[in-house]
Amino acid sequence: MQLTITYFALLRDQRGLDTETIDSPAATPAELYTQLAEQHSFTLPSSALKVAVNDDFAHWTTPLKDGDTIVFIPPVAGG
Amino acid sequence: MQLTITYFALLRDQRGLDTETIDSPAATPAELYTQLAEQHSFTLPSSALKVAVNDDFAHWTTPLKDGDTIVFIPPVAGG
Amino acid sequence: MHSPTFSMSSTPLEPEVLKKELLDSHAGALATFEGWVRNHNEGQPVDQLEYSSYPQLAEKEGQRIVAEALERFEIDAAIAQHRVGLLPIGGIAVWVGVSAAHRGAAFDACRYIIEEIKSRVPIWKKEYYSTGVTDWVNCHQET
Amino acid sequence: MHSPTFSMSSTPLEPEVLKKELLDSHAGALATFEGWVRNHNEGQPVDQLEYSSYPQLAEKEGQRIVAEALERFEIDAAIAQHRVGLLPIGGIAVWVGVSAAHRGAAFDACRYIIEEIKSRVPIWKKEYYSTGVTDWVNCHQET
Repeated sequence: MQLTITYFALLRDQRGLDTETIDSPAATPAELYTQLAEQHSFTLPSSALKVAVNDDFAHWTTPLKDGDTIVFIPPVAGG
Repeated sequence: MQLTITYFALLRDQRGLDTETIDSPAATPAELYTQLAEQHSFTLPSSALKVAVNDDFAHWTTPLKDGDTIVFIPPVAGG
Repeated sequence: MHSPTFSMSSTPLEPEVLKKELLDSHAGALATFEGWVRNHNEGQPVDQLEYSSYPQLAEKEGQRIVAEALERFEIDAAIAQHRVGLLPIGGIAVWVGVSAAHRGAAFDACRYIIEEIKSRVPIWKKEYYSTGVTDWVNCHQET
Repeated sequence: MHSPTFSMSSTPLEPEVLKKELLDSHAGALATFEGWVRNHNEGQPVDQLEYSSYPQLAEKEGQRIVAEALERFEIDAAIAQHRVGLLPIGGIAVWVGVSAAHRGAAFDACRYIIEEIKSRVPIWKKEYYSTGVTDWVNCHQET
């Protein structure tokens, strides 16, 4: 399954790139984050993140589809 | 006893002048207002007013002294 | 901490100028309140509005209010200014600005100041209705 | 009632321009909030600050927040704008303005909007300390 991941803030720094399209067997954002965190040594636990699929908030257990764009959202700090 | 009374807002309209100095036997602002209200048909009851003596808030029962300046303060409406 | 500042102005208020006085590199939050002349009150169309004050006591009481806010809330500075004279619809009648390190205190103090101004400062409002009638707000007579 | 308005800006915010959009002869009260870049955070001197956002979702979520405020409170209009990019000390990071017939609703809605922006809108803050170190606020690592 082709998935596009876009990174922001600390995750972008830790991944070293803005966006990537990968082939992944992950069925949910939760599985995908576990895989990526291990691969790239992300320091933020998933409990500190929110997730967006196709530019809207989603659940960690939302089933992913081929072609989805996923964003893991680090703790926000606007204002 | 010489007392100066300055009028504002509705009381100024009803008295028809800004300020006057009168000779009055009134021992307190309460007595003075009763006298003036009767004389000039003021419509506001003293319960709706506050009183200032010599440019600071005072009690209705504060003893008046010769030369005092008294202001009866109609309900405020700033802002 | 700045000195408490409350003043009456007989010329149009200038929020940008007042705000600059609050700008302080320590502060992170600015809460402001502006009161504008509305085009109606209790259903009656209003053409313009006149504020008058008892100047000696108004400035004194206003400054007490700002001093109270500086004491009660964790704020850096506060400024309040109230207009007197004839104001058109949309004119600014009152401006309050509070700067603080954190937004909660800025909001609380700003609200405190405007509430207290409205209930304690000797300022009166005369409304000029489209019908030609005028009225002192809050001084309705029984007759 | 105006349409909900939330936007991100990569150029300096202009409170006076935003405020004019809220000016409406019906409204009597305007509550505003400005967040400025502070020269310190948790005791560390800060030189400048960089805001970045997830633009597609940030605008969408911000507009939802303003729409919620228009629904929950008796207000006439609300505008919020958040800066992105590199900001100097004293720069305006966020501006929120709410106009209403009565001040209570204006304050409540203004506070609601800024609280929700801070907790829900995907915007991140990177601080540049005088020591040369940088840090993503709220992303402290355990290591």
